[in-house]
Amino acid sequence: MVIPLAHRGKSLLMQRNSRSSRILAGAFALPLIGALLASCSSAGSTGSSTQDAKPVTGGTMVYASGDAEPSCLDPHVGGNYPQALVASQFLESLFTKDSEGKIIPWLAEKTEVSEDGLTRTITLHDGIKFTDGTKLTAEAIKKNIEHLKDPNTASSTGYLAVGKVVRVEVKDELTATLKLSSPDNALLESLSMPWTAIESPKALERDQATNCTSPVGTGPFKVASWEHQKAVNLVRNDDYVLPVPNDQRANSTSYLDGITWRFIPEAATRYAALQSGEVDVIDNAQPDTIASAADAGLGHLDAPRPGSANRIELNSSKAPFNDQKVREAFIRAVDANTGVGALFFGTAKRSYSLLSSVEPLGYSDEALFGTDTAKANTLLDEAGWSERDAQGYRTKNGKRLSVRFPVSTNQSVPAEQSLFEQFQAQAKAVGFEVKIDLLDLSSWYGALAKHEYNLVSAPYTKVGPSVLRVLYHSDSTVPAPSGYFANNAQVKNDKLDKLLVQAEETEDEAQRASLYEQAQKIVLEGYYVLPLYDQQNHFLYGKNVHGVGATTAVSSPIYFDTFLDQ
Amino acid sequence: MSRTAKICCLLVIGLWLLMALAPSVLAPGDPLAINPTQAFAKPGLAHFFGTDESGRDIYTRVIHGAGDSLAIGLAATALGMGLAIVLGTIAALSPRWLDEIILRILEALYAIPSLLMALLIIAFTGPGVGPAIVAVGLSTAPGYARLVRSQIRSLKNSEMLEAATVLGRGTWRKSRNHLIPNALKPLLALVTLGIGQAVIWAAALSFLGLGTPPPAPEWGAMLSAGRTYLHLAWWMSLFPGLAIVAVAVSATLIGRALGGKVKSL
Amino acid sequence: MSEQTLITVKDLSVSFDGTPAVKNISFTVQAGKVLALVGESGSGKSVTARSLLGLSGGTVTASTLDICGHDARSLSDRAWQKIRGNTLSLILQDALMALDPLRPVGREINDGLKEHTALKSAERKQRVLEVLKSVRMPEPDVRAKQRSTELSGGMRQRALIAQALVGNPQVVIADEATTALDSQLTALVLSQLRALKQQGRGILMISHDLAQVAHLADDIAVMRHGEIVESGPTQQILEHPQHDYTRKLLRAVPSSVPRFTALSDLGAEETTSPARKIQDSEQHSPALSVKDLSKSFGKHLAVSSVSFELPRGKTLGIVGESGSGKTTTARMVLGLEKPDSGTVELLGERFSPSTASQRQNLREQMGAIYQNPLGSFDPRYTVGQLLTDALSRGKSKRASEYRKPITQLLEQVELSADLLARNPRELSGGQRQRLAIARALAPKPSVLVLDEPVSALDVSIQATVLDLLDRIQLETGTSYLFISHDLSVIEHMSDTVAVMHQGKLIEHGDTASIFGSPQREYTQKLLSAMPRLR
Amino acid sequence: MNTLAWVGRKVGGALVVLWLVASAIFIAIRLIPGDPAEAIMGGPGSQASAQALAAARAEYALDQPVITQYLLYLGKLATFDFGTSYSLKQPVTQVMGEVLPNTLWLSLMALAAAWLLALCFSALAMRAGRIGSQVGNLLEIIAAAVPHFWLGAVLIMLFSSALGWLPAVDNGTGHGLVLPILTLALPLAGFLTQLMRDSLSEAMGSQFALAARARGESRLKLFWRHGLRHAALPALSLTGWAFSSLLSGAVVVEAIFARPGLGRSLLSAVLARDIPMVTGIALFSALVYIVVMAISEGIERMINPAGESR
Repeated sequence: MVIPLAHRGKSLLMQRNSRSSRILAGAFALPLIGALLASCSSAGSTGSSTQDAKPVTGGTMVYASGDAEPSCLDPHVGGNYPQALVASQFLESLFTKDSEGKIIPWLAEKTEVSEDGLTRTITLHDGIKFTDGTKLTAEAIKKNIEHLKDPNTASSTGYLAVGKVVRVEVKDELTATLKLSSPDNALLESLSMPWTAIESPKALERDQATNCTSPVGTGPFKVASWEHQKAVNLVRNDDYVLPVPNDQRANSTSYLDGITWRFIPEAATRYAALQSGEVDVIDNAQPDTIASAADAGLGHLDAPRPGSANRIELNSSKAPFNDQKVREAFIRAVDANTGVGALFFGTAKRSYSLLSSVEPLGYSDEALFGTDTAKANTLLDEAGWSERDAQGYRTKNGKRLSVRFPVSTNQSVPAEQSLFEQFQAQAKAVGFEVKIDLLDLSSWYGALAKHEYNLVSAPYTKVGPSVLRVLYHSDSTVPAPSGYFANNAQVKNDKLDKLLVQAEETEDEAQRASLYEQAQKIVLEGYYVLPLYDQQNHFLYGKNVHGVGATTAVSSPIYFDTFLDQ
Repeated sequence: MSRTAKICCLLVIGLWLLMALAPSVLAPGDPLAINPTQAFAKPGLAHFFGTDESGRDIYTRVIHGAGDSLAIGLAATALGMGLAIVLGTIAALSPRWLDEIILRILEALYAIPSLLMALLIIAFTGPGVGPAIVAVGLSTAPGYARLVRSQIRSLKNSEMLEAATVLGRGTWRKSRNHLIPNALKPLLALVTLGIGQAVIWAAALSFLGLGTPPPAPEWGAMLSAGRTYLHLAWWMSLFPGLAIVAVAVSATLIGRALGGKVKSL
Repeated sequence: MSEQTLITVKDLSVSFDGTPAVKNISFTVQAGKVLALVGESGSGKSVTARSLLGLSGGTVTASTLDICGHDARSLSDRAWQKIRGNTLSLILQDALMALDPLRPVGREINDGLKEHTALKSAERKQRVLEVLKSVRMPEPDVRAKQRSTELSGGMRQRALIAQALVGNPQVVIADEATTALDSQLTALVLSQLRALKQQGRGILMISHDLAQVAHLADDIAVMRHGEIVESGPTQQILEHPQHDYTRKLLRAVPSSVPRFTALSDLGAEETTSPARKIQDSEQHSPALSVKDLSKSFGKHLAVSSVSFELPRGKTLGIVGESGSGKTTTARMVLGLEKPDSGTVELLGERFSPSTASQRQNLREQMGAIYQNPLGSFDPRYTVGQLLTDALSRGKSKRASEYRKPITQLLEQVELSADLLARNPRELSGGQRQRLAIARALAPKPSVLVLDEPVSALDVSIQATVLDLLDRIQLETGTSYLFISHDLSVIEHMSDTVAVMHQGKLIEHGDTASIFGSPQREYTQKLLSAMPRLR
Repeated sequence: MNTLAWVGRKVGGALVVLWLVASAIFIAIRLIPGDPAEAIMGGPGSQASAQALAAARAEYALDQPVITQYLLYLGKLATFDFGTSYSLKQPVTQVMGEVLPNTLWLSLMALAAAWLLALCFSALAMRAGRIGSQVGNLLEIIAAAVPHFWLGAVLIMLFSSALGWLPAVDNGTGHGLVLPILTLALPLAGFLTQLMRDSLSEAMGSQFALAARARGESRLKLFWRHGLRHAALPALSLTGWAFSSLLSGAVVVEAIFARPGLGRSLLSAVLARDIPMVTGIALFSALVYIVVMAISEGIERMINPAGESR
């Protein structure tokens, strides 16, 4: 299963690494670039007989996304995964990630950090141009980071990623220095994400509405037009320069003439369109269709996202989950394994970790999460929820053991919603009343901002273990002006805070790993979180599609190597 | 109405009522009981209509869903009809200028397609069963109101009422004995037709994720859940769909038997 | 004119699903002659006419069915289509219904030409105008572009005749072509038919009214229950009727039949005793007194300064064409329409203008009968409930409480008590009108306003209803305000007659003098157009 | 009523209706809890600064007195300025201009298809026997009762996935329109057939039909010359309703078949609380409804000048 992908990925990425190894002071062992990340994941890519096909130039690939159409194609604005998926085709980042999860330079040629960790110097490759003809220079780094930090940009993900960068200084045409407020060993990981991708400084000067419809980058494709609700039309960037040359590629431009990037929100329609050949690639593939896709001869790419695993967070700031016993009782009461198996048809592996399986520093502890109804009942009795009302729910002082669970229809796929319904039924057996509210995204954010939740599932995609600080540091319980906060479990633990800060600032890799492990143990053992599985990111593609597999640091596929049967 | 038609109508109404009020008679199981190991079972003897993704029995859910679906349909129709009777009667009996104003208001209500109206209301209130009922009720009201108005108007000038005047009946007795019952009669037929349509609309909202939240066995919501698995488990969407169609069809048939015409919708 | 036989029918039978509608009838239609088929509704007249066109829809058998040389027993669909409209054509009863309301009449006429000629479009248009001219349609080029609903009654009738004539047929079948038309229109249609006869065409005329066919028909065949009971030359049928049924039809024609002479009961020849229950009119005020009534709708003056008196126990007949203001007058008298000026007094007391509450106690003194009684019944009520409602003043619907008075009412109008549980929809036209009369009589009114009470009925049914009204007046002394466009009915029923024309009451006097020596030209014209037997 | 007066009356009535719709929406917006400025900045999920919120308030005149806002709002509407979409950051009229033709085209095609289907079925039913007509009757009722969202899914399953005859989504050849059109047209055709059959059989059994047959017209010509008009009339008078139900159906169908259009825009605008977009779509669809009504009434007047204008 893994072989075709590895094979396919090698061409581009082996090459990339041989160069970058020099730059990243011995930080990597294996020469596979981020694009190959997927190859080491459990499922990997299956299907079409890629190894036999000879690359052909030409043809327009039709891509069907199940996500909502972004309102802005510039991933600096807001910053969500659907934006990353499409932007990965026309924007590139300073850094990327290899198959081991190591960060390597991409648009950057090399980088170094000062001893105090407060000055990061980045040198760019020479000879790279944006698709509007502007040359990629250090000025671009400065403009892009300023763009991210400008409140009018309304950047969310990218803004947080460059939070410690105070200012950018241009040293020479290709060299910039980033001044940091405190050491940040996650900065390169942050700069490897599409949300901090580098856009043409000239294009950024246009008004936001225009930049949203046609962001200008250095990627293998460029935005030709955007027909709202219909498609984003991408065409080949004929002047594309691979930042890291690859001698196995005859030409350094993409095989495809272009990509028609469509939005088909109905899962069944999307799959039907793939089956009938109307589209070539679909994302957000439903578990049941993934299972049947192999029989239909369709290709499958499983590219779990980095950052957090999908998990349910228990709001520890209010009753009843302010009591660790009640939290453990809930976690012991539900049986995730059976549900995940049935609902995901073996396409998702159960996780017992806070972090995605692609994060090397993830720590896993299965023993904490075994289903044990008897223990759950005992724990609840101990916590004082010993009475039962007419409907069989537990009560304490006349108050029912009732928890609210707002579920976003945007964040949770149907299979996950079904899993939550199963939890609801299982939790009822030990006396929990779980009230599931299916909400659209803005109502869901509203419910979170008003703390109207006891349980919530809010996956967070970010490269590297520093996502832990975003999600579990007590600072993240302080809401932004809009009410948003990332620490949904409301974990407030001084020891944890210290571990997370320290882990981010240390230069020593081993120490970093150990600090993060301690931090993860605190969260897991405190039963703040019920891990479920990796953030699912499945793609299916037709028999005529070859060369699928390369991805960015956040596992969004790049179709630079992809070609179609003619 | 012929005798057989009457009996058939009563039987059908009885069946729906039984499903709505005492579903356990027909399906003793728990519509919410999950059994993940039995997920996606095909229809068969163990599960007449198969099971869904969590192993819930679809037959049980369809039967138990009748209550929710019909209640929404009834509530929405009652709301629409109540509003229609008030507006229609006022318009029919009031002077021309007021009649014109009410007519314009009705036209304004009518000018926004039903589902758009529902979405509008939901845009302002957020999703849920309540807004869905209000939305469906509001968007069906103008149609009914126009009928009430024209019904009362034509009755007001009918020979029947003139004959009653000539026989010396006062306004009150004329209204009570002739005007109101005769105006209401076609509405009764319309109400049954309307319930069928309201069930469909409410299901459409659930389908769009804006109506009844799962895991309640509302048919639209079941359909919505089932469509995800259309390729794998057709039965998940077939049976709730059939239930909606069956309600709408039997409502139409009963409405017709009562003398209703589709036209007036 | 040569005696050319155009249609020969021998032993024609038509049945529907095994039920015979026409049984073994035989007749011929000759060129330049008019054959009238007469009988009450359901006697099989129309079915006969339609089977001549191959449009009866039933099973047709005959030993001879010859239509202008075609054996109509074995014609293909296509051959039939060639004959229809071309060899023989049909004029139906109601021009409003017989012309497609959605198409200009010119195109309706044009269709016939399209079917039967190879004329070019322009030639056809020319021919349409010619035909319209030949039926004396005013402004034929304008009218051809209008739809039947936009035409006046007279023009509509002309258009209807034109569409039947455009194919220049040898035989014209006129199926109840004059029924329910007022006398002017009837005269118009009859004169058109006479013209056709003079052109040498054969005409088959179908009617329930002997008086209407009497002047035009050369021969009459009387039909009853699907059989021809008697046939022969018109003179012979009218003067020496052989069959009881023919005599019954003849007797039913009300024109020139004196008041209180029975029109219906065959055999009982005696005149009802003139022991009329009439109060001394000197002692009492008139039952109804109308002074200077006027009413206009917008610019249209519907009724202008109408005055009359209705003495107690007598009948005042108001006659006029449609649109002459009769009905508006009746509505003002009934207090359903507020007069612009003038007054209505009932039994010496002011009835209108007045408020509803002021006239409430007088209301029961005046009843009304309409042309279409069904429309005046609450559709939810049975016969029994209707009468109970009337007797209980709207307070009850339970017939059991009023069993006795209901029985009396039913007896009075000669209706069977079996009908009590029925809905009026299930009753025949005559029965409905009797029910309407019974309901109107329930409060024992002094005055009945009868607006075209018999114009929707066959002559024979009309006769029984008129007789009933006569008898009720004799027994109860109720005064009648009798409104009709039918002069013969007015002549038979009225003590005094008022003639209305364009909203004015132009002549007013006792029946004998109005019908004997009309003073106004309009009245004379009306009377000359009146079909009479005697 | 002459044509000019009729047109004048229609336009006047239309303006009143649009004003009512606009005012109702304005009032409704004021009644929503929460800060519209926050919705402008992308809802609670965004991280808008207080500064940005104030700027948004000023931009959308939310800091003015209500009556000023109302007049500004009406004034803008009068000049076809529906404002800028909160979520798309584009002028609403521009978005509408892009998506409206799709929805109109789809609805019109579906309307035409429904008419055609209904006419064919009505004509067939005329020839059918007792049992055939009963079966037809039931089929119509069932067709009319099938929800769009279900029908669409079933059609995709059948024709796209299983048989592979028709594409599930638009592929630029026009074949992609077939399934969405069918999904919209079938239920409507069920309704229309019920109506047309009644009036058709009434017309074909009428006196003027007999007269026409007696003139020598064949059954076919009778149907063509007379039956069709009479069958069309009640269906035509229902066009406004039918169109409005098609627009409703389009919301669902556009979602299922991934077609750009008014319905899909509305759905996403509703989810994003994008008030200018929602307002614009509501007014646009009201306008479309009014125009369609006027056109269908105009045609009705042409076919049947004697009929009442309303």
